[in-house]
Amino acid sequence: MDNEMTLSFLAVSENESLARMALTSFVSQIDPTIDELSEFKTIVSEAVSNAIIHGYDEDGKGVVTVHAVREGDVISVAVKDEGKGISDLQKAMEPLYTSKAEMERSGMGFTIMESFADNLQVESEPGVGTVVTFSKKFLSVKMPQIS
Amino acid sequence: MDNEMTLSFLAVSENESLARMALTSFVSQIDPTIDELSEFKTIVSEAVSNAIIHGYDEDGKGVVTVHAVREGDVISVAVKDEGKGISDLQKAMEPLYTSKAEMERSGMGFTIMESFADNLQVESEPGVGTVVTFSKKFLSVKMPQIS
Amino acid sequence: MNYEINMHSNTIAVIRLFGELDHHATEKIRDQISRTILQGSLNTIIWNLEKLNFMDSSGIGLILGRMRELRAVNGQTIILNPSNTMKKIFQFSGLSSYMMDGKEKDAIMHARGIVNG
Amino acid sequence: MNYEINMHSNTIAVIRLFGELDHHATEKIRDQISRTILQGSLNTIIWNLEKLNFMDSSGIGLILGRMRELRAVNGQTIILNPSNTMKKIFQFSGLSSYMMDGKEKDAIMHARGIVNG
Ligand SMILES: Nc1ncnc2c1ncn2[C@@H]1O[C@H](COP(=O)(O)OP(=O)(O)O)[C@@H](O)[C@H]1O
Ligand SMILES: Nc1ncnc2c1ncn2[C@@H]1O[C@H](COP(=O)(O)OP(=O)(O)O)[C@@H](O)[C@H]1O
Repeated sequence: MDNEMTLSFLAVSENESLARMALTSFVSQIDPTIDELSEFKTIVSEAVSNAIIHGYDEDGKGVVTVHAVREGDVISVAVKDEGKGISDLQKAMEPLYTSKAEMERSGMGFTIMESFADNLQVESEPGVGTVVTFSKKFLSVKMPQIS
Repeated sequence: MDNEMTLSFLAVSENESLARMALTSFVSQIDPTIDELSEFKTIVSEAVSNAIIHGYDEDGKGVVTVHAVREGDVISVAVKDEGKGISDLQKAMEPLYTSKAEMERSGMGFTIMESFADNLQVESEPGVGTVVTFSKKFLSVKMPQIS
Repeated sequence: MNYEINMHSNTIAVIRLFGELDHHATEKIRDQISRTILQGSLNTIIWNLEKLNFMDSSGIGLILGRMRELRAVNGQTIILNPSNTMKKIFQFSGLSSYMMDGKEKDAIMHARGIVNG
Repeated sequence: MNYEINMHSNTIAVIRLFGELDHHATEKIRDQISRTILQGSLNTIIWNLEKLNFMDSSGIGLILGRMRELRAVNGQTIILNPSNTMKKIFQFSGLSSYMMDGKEKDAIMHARGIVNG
């Protein structure tokens, strides 16, 4: 393992950008391309937003934890909440399915995560919480650059 | 308490900028002035660098933890390591004192932290580790802005 | 997150988005955008994403929501200059046919062409 | 972190720093800067910090270290265009008298003035 970080924060929507910034800085150490980085940020943003919005109903109390590991050119991330959980995971992962249509959620979060990540796993239990785990290989990796 | 975050990472120098980026994002939620933000970033950078360099000799294994809380216009931060610790704290905090002159450390870290922070406390025990705690009031605070 | 809305002859709104569009930002700007575009006799929205650095699926929700509001007037939508990653997101969401690369004035002419022709 | 070094008549080095100068960045650039400035018949270093977004006490170490290397030739140092926060850091460190605001060419003239006069 080359590097590792853990970030946790409260379930308020301002922290979506905090999570993206921290992970962007973590990934910048391997000098990704713009497209690789923006796909990676999108996955993080979807998973973190879901934890805040769906896991905790933005209650400002629940804690979201993002854990990231770098091994060579692969970054692995786990986004965890101890919120509501998902009862029907298969349905939740269908494109366009959302339980918050009134908030104009598009139901595309999981589809986007699956498309941009190399491996995506979702574990969830109602009343216990949800963990989204994924990895992404960065093809363009050079030596760690001067940040 | 309005917001809270915890970031932990390994003792490698690349993570100094990770810590600054995450804390910058956290503080940006209250729309600080450029000067307030850069003083705040400097305190964080000094404390985090010390944990990495002095606490762990940049061993890439030790874990540095940064905890931040926002209450209104005050941000409180604790930077913690479980490294070497400091035996003579009074001497360590003197301007220009450094135990790593060969690395061109200036010995100004604690002086800068004390000058820029509103309250700075250092607790340290040899063999156990060091915690630097400080707060900073942001005078310019408006309503949380759209980030 | 910032945005600008420019109206063209009361029927076309060009919305320029700046910065990062996520769920937090969407919640902040949705009502105001919605109110502005519902005031005129609008039939076209052009979303210029050239200066948008980041967008996740919240952007899809925002654009689909406004398309719904235009449906009553049989209005149209153009998504201008999305990044590569945004293009993929729009494709997954079935919005490929609304995307266009080019200048705002081309998009406006394109919109008028369709409306008039 | 990036930097540029421009030599002026072999005696004055203007070093422009870009981005964020912390301990990590300092470790990366120190040797190369040191080697470059020790090659010529240098007697002056002008650090132009105009494009430097951030600096902590590692910057003090970097500048003091190079001052030490210039001591043999009785050389001088000018710290050009530090930010407000950097000014405070230099003041705490006893480097106030080396700071200057202005253009590189003024700093170069200033340096020559002192050397010649
Ligand atoms: N962390 C989570 N906790 C609880 N429910 C979740 C979580 N993540 C996703 N879900 C459920 O899965 C559904 C689909 O998620 P997603 O595809 O991201 O779409 P959207 O966020 O637009 O609703 C959500 O509407 C929600 O019901
Ligand atoms: N986290 C820490 N763990 C162990 N020793 C420390 C720590 N922080 C500071 N020190 C000691 O205090 C001294 C002074 O620190 P500081 O004023 O920041 O200057 P510098 O980092 O330039 O040496 C250091 O040289 C080191 O001996």
